[in-house]
Parts: sequence; structure tokens; C-alpha cells
Amino acid sequence: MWDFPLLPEAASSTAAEVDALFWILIGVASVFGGIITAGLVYFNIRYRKNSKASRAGAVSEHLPLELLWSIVPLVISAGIFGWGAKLYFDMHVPPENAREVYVVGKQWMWKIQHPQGNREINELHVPVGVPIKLVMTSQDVIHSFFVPAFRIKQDVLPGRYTTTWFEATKPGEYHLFCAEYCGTSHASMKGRVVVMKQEEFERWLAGNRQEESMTASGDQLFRQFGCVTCHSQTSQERGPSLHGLFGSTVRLADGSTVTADERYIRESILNPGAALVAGYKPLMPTYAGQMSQEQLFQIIEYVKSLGGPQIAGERRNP
Amino acid sequence: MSGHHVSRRVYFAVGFALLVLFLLTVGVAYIDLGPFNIVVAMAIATFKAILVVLYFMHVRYSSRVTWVFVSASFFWLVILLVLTLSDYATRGV
Amino acid sequence: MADNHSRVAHQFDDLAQQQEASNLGMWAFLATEVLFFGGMFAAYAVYRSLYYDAFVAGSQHMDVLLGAVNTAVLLLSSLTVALGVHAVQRGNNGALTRYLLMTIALGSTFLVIKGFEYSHKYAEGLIPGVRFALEGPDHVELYFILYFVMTGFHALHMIVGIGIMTAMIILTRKGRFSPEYYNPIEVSGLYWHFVDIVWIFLYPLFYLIQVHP
Amino acid sequence: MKTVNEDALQKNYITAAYGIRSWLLTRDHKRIALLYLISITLFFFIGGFFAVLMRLELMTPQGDLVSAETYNRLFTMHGVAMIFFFLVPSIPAVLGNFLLPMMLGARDLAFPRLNLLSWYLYMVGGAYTLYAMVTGGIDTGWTFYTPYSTGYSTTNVVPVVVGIFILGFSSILTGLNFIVTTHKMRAPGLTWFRLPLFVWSQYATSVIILLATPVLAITLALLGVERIFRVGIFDPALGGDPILFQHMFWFYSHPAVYIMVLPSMGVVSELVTCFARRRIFGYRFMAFAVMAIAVLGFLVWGHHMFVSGQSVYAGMAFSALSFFVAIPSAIKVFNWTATLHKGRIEFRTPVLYAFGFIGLFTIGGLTGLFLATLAVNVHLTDTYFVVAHFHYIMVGGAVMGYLGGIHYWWPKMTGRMYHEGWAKFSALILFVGFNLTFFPQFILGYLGMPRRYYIYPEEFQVLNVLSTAGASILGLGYIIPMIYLLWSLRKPRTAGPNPWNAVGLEWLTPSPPPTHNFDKTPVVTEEPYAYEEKSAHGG
Repeated sequence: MWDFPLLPEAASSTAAEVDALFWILIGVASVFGGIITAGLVYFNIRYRKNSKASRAGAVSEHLPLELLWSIVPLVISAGIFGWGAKLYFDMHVPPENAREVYVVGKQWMWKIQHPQGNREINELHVPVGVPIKLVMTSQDVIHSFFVPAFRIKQDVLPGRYTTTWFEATKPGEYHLFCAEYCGTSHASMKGRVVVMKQEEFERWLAGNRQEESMTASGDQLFRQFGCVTCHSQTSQERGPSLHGLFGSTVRLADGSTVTADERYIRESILNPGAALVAGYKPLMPTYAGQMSQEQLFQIIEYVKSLGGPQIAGERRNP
Repeated sequence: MSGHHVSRRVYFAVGFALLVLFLLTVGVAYIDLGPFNIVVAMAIATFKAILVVLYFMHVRYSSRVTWVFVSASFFWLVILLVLTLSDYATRGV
Repeated sequence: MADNHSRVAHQFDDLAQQQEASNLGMWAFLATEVLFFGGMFAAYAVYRSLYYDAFVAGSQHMDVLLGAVNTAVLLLSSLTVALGVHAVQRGNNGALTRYLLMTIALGSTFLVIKGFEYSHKYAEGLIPGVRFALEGPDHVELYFILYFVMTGFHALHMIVGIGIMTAMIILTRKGRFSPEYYNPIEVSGLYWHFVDIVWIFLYPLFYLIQVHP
Repeated sequence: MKTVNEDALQKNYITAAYGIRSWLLTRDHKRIALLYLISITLFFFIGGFFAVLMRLELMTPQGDLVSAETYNRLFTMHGVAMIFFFLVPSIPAVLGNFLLPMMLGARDLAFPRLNLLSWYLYMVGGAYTLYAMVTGGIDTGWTFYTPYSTGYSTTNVVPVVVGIFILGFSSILTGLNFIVTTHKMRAPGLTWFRLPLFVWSQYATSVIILLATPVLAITLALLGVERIFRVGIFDPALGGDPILFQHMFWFYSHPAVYIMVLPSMGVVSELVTCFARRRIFGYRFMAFAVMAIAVLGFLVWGHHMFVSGQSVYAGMAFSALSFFVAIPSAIKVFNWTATLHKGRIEFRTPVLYAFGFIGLFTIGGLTGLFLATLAVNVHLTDTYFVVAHFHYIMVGGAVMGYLGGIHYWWPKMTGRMYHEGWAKFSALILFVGFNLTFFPQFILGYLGMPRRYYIYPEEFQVLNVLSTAGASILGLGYIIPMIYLLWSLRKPRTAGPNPWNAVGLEWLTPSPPPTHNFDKTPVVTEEPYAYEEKSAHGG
């Protein structure tokens, strides 16, 4: 008789864990709710106005009892908090081997770029069993990337990158919603996530490629905007070389250090003076307003292709 | 009114102290203390505020309730500042 | 001499209860004010920590001297208010009037100087959203927005304070106050001192961010 | 037939003076309470009307009744009307205003003129907001998130924000009045630990109002500055940070939940003790719990922002602190239940509402644990689970308490009894309708239906239809009390000073009370809720 679902599909590696915690919470809630309901019903019947039950020995203070129902919930809460916090932390740390996909939210659509050059709107194709890291930004208001079947949700902010990750466990099609109210057609800002078997996905990648890879586009932009004149491997007088930059620790002019991640590169392009590398003069002009969010992602992907820190001995991305 | 009467000497002394502290604020600002400039400036400002509250506003001679109100507003201000800044201070992850 | 009995509103038992109530009421109101300005201080703290360079660059456009004069003026005005309370406690209503007049004069001086500062900012094109022509580090407008919002709300409080003090002078002239009944003076004083305290923090936060060479 | 001499019929606060002026210029806390009662009821039905339209639209997955533009205005204006103009003032401004001085044995609040000013500020803010709603409305959601509200929405954002800003001062003045009155105007012998828990809850609420509302005021003021002058305070395109807006907004708006529900807890304590004829279980724990909630409520606002881009560590701190709030809430629920033990429970209408409150608040509170749990929150936030959760707290909790209180003190306020049968019937209808409306929304939320959607995937339809069906029953449950309560005004004054045989200073005066409440200031000699002693003396 149920022709509608009561539980959402669980199609990611974190979904099962979140569900487990959810059921624990249901259990705790049922026990406490049950105790209260039972108490209310029992007392109301037994001690109704005209009942003959004895009222002798009624107390209005019972410290041990009150401490009991203060401390027991506290202990249970601490346990739930710890579990939830650990899971939350894991949700924010993508595995090392995660494949990246770039997401731009705008009123009212999701624009997605794969490093290989495939672009999609309101659809995200991913392979099953591979961790996917989403690097996201918005070009207008706040949106939120929500895939119920994966139990992930992350607000997508203008002027900033946020990330989340998932690993799909079941091929299929799943809802993609915008969960943060973003204006008139908020309810239409939805799409689907298509999870495919690995080889199917590779076929899809090869078959639906509209343009060259993001690295290649980024390389082109790198020349077009003239970045290459200062940031080349050979002449490092005006600007540092970007080879081996991504993921490395950069020492800044003010003495502090930062990790060169997506956020740092974006910031350096749009607001070069803010995080000046030690030993260089603030010569670089800002590129704010000149590049689209997608183009920024392409340049970042290009910078990534120039490799990570040599000490780590591993280069990211082909 | 049963309010405590503070002598003029105390008022003048506090007023004088405030002016001295104010000159100190300006003076210290011209010395490079790195990140401690703001710390010193805020410490002096807080001290000045405490002087005003205690003497000009008579809290030193007021009832416990007034103390509670003053500390509560300060405490809540700290909540607002500390918890908000805790987000920004730990963003780098 | 004022008839103290007629000063007691019907809901109170006696003058002492009424005076304690209005004192406490003002303190409760000031707690609200602390959090009202607190919201702006929180915004200031966040943006200053994020965009310190912009705040330094913005603060270079402040007139440290005018700000200093204003700080001294306000501190003095707090002293005159306190002395006014002292005078009325002694029943010296003449001195009370003089001190209140001095307070108003000092408060007005502050506002006039503030007005000069604002008009300079306008002339230099330093008012975001109205006239802004500063080529500075990114986010330097934020410094000026906060400057105008925070000093603007402070100036608004000063104007209200001057209004209150004017009312107090009128009441004093009508012979409302005596050593037994001067609660409105005391409560108005609390408000004035609070506005002074806000400025004690605003001055170093906006004028003295990085003046050292 | 005249059985009583006209002069012997003591003049009460209603008959003390006639004419519109005597009401609009009154400084009597009881009259001001009635003015509030009328005004907030108006806003309740305005907000309710928006809710009805929303539920009707949601019966089908397509957008067939209203357009997206209209729907977005509906949920925004529903939220604004209900939260700012009904729930926040509801119990404090009506029941608190009426009862606080009487429970303290005082003749009025400390500042009667400020009290009247509060009502005028409420009316000005309300009228302004209504005007903004009629002339185009607002579509930002009641949360006014930037940069949508400052840079993108083309609706009446600034007028609504100004309306709420003015309203904020109304709240603040009420809170200030209550705090000073509680400190300075207690009757002789009425020590802090002899205060009814209703007074404790009003006091705690006032503390929150006083310390949180100004932050909302300045936040909205900054929002207005950004929108009018196009300068970046919160809009990243102009150099600001939208997360800062969320911090400042929730610094008010999370404690605001406790502004709404704490007063209801106070009401429930009065009702449960009266109708169980029992002293409250663990009085001191109950009083401390109220104050603990007021303080802890300020430390948890970040749990609205777990997916907002806030730092992971800040999220963890806010989550941990959120669990702490659960403890005093749990204490309260357990203690109410324990109060029934060995009582003599009489099932009159007010206590039915109190039981409704306990049940629904428990569900609301327990689902709050789900939302405090970080990883689960990620899935649930901004879905219908949240919608269901806060309606359980704010409608199941706050409104049930409010209606229970209205039914309990109606005879005191008007001197009339209402029809008990109809009242019980509508309490039942409300309980059933409420659960039918909002319980399905928990499931919808876990399934992943986002809030603020006017169209939705088809598989969510059955639960939405159930919810809409429930809403129609719920709506009936709100209209019936309007009718029989108004009807009761036609009847003669028969309630007597103490129709429930309750303890508490407010029951020592005639119903309706005279303007000065007490002919002689009462002297308090016993603990609150001394019901057992009262029965022992054959009271």
C-alpha cells in the first residue's frame, strides 16, 4: 500500500553512517518520549481527581532523582555529540585520491565542469566507487548543494570556495537540490546526479567532451591574460614560478605562511596584494571582474597541473 | 535621595586620570609594539571605561543588582565577540 | 522646595523605591545599548582581523588631532556631568545649571568637530555609497563604512544626550530638583557617561590603528 | 432584578472609564494587555492566512495555485508576521503584562508610560510592516539572508526591516519594564524563591529580550545601509562577508526561540500545579533551569550554520554547547511529569493545553537533538525536518502554552467563563490537527524535501496532502476558541475571583480586577503552589 517512500535512498559511503546515527537518535528519542508519555498517561489515570489511590507520602523535592535525569541525558548527549562531530569532520576531509569536479551556482542553475573538459548544467555524472571532491562557488547569492541520497549538503557562497565530497556506492539517478533559499526560482534550481559504472562513466566522459581539458583551457587563459610573462619557470624576478606550488606551504611577505590551495590561488588572482609572497614586490594587478568563475577554476586546474611540492614526491593530477 | 555622595576631589582625580590615560593612549600609539599596539590601546580604554563606570556612574557605591547588570552586559558582549571570532580564527581548515 | 510626596507615581510605595527603579531601568537600558554597539564592534573586529591592511590604509585618512581634541572634550563633559550630580546633591541648583550648560557646550563642540571631519571626508571622497574615490587596498571601503556607521550612531546618541540635558536644565530652572529628589539628573548622567565610554573605545579603534612610523 | 447595589459592585479596570481615549491613553497594564491581545490576534490570523495559502499550494507537486513569486512572499510574510508580530510579543505582552504586576502584588508595572509606548511602537512597526506587505510584500525569507536581501531581491526589504527595527524597541521596553518590576516591586515577603515560575520565566525572557534584540536591531540597520547605499557590509561582491550576517542574525534569532517558548513553560508550570493540586516538583531546579536556558541559549546560535561555510571547529563548539541546552529542558519536562505524581488531577481545558504542550515540546526538543548532531544536521538542515521541528517548538510549544494561559486567566481578565465543552473539543482538535500537519513534515525532511519549495518531486505528494489535511483541522482549532471566547463576553460576570480555586496573588483580587489590582498590598507568607496546604484547610 505504500507507494511513496518513508526513507530516502542511501547511495554514498557516508549515508550509511549518517543513517546509523539517525536511528540511534530515533531510539533515544523514543525511549525519552516513551517515558514521558507513559508517565503522563499513568499519572493522569491513577491520580485523576476522583480516584481512590493513596496520596500519602507525596514529595516535591527529590534531589537524587533530579540529578539522575540531568546527568543521564548529559552523558547520552556527550556520546551523540562525539559521534556526530567525528562524522562531520570526516565529511570535510576528502580522501587524497578524490577526483575533483568544479561547481558554480547561479540563479537558478548548477554549472558543472569536469577537469577533462566536460561541462554540464543541472546534471552531475560521476563514477561509482570513486571519491569525488566538489570545489564550489556562487556567482550571485548563497546556494546550497544538496544530494539527499548522499546525505551531503554544503552552502555555496559568492566570493569564496567551499568544498564537500562523497563517494557514490550505487549506480542510479538521484535528486540534486538547492537547499538555501536563493530567490524566485529557488524551487526550480534542481537537477540530478547520475552515478555510473566506472567504464560507462569513462565512455560518457569521452563521448560528451565539448571542449579541451580544463588544464588546457587554463593554460590558454594563462597566456591570454599575460600571467605567463611574470610567472614562468625561467624568469622569476617579478613573480614566483607556479611549478610545484599547489599544496605547498608559501611564506608571505608579512612573515606568515599559508597552504597554497584553491582558495589561496583564487585570492592571489583577485586580490594579489593581500597575500604577497615573501621576496616579491606588489606588482601584480588584480584580475577581479575580468574572469568568470569558470575561467578561475580553469586556471586553478592549470596551476594544479604544474605539480605539487617536490618533498612530498607525488604529483597531483595527470 | 540616599545615593552615595562622592567628593569633588574624587571626581577631579578621576577626570585627571582619564585625561592622563588618554594622552598615554595617543603616546603609546606612536611606538611600534607590533601586534601589541591594539592590546595596549584596548587595555587602556577598558581601564578608562572602568574608571568612568565605577566613579562617575557610582557603581562602586551601588547595590549588588547594579553590579550584576553591569557585569552581565559585559559578559554578553564577550559572548558575542568571542564566539563570532572563534569561527574566523579557525577557518583555515 | 519641591513637594517630594507628589513625585511618587501611584505604582510605587515611596520615593526610594521609585528612584531605585528608574536607576535600574537605565542600567537595563544601557545593557541593551552595550549589545547594540556590540554588534558593530563585532563587525569591526571581524573585518579588522580579515583586512588589517585596509584598516591601516583607511585610518591614515583620519585626523588624529581632531579626534584627540574630541576625546578630551568628551572626557571633560563626563566630568562636568559628574560635578553636576555633586552640585544637586548639595542643593546648589545654580551650579547644577552651570555644569549642565557646560556639558551641552562640550557635547556641541564634539558634534561640530565631528561635522567638520565628516565634511572633510566628503570633500576627499571618502564616504562609501555617497562619494568614494579612494584607490586603496581591497576592502578599504569597509573601514569607512564602519567608521561612518559607528561614529554616526554615536553622534546620534550625543544628540539625544544633548536633548536630555536641555530638558534637565529646564526642569532645574523650574525648581524640580533638590538634594532629596534629583534622580532624573543622575539617570541622565548615566546615559551621558555611557556615550562617553563608547567614544573611549572608538577613538583608538579608528584613529590610532597604525600611527607609529 | 437588581440583587446588588450598583455602588457595591466595585469598579473594575474595564468599567473604570469609558470611551476610546480612556483606552488609547491608558497606563493600566491590564488595559494595555488587552490592547496587545487584540493586535497580536490580528497578526496571528494574517500570518495564518498566509500559511493556509501555502498549504493549499503544496497539495500538488506543480505550481498551480500561486506563482513562485507569490509563494516566496507567502512564506516570508508568514514568518515575519508569526515570529515578530505574534510569537515574540504573545505571552509577555498579553499574559505577562496582565499578570506580572498582580503576581508580584504590585499596583502596576514600574514604568506604565513606557508600557503604553511599547504598544504604540508595536502598532507603528506593525502598521508599517503591513503596509509593506500590502504594497508588494517581501520575498527574502524571514531570515533576510544576505546578499539576496541586500543586492538581489526587488521587493520591499527596507520597509519591512524598518518595521521590525521599530518593533524591536517595543520588545526591549517591555523586557526592561518586567525586569525592573520584578526586582523592585515585589510584595512584602515575596522573596525570589517564592515567586511563581511564571514570573521566573518572564524574567528570563526579559533578560534575553534585553540582550539579544539590540543585536538584531543593529544587524537589520546594517542590512538597510548596505541595501540603500550599495556599500558592502555583508555582500561579498562589494567586499563584505555574508557569514557575518548569519552570525549576527542568529545571535538574536536563536535566543528568540527561547523568548517564544520560555514564557509558555512558565504558563505550563502554573497550569499543571493548579489542576493536579500539587506543589511543583523541584521548584528550585525549575527556576534555575529557566535561567540556565536563558544563558545557554546565547551560546548555541552557530548550530544554524553547520553547512554555511563556518569553520569546522566553530561548528563543533556550537554543537557541543547545543547539547547542554537540552539538559535544563529535559529537567523541566521530567519535573512537570513528576508533579502529577500523587496529585488530584482535574481535566479542565487549561490543563489539556498544558499536557499538549508537554507532549509536543518533548517531540520538538528531542528532534532538536537531531539537529544539534553535526553529521545528521548536514542532511536535515534547510529541509522540512527543520520546519517540522521549529513548529513543534513554536506552535506545539509556545502557542499551546499561550492558549492554555488564555483559557486559564480568561475568567480573571474578563470575569466570564467560556463553554467548557467547546473548549475541550477545540483543544483536542488542535492537538490532532497539529500532529497531522507537522509530523509528516519530519518524514518529508528526512526524505530530503528542501524548505521554501513551492514545487516538489512527485514522490513527496502523499505526505504533503496529509499535512495540508491536518492544517485544515488545525485552522478550525484556532477559529473555534475565537468564537466561544468572544461569545462568553455576552454572558454575565459569573467567574468569581478564583474559579479554579488556585493559589497565587492574582486570584486574591476580584475578576476583573480593579484598576489598582489590590485594595491593600498583600503580604506573602508561604511558598508558591501551596495547593496541598490549601486542600488541607478545606480551601
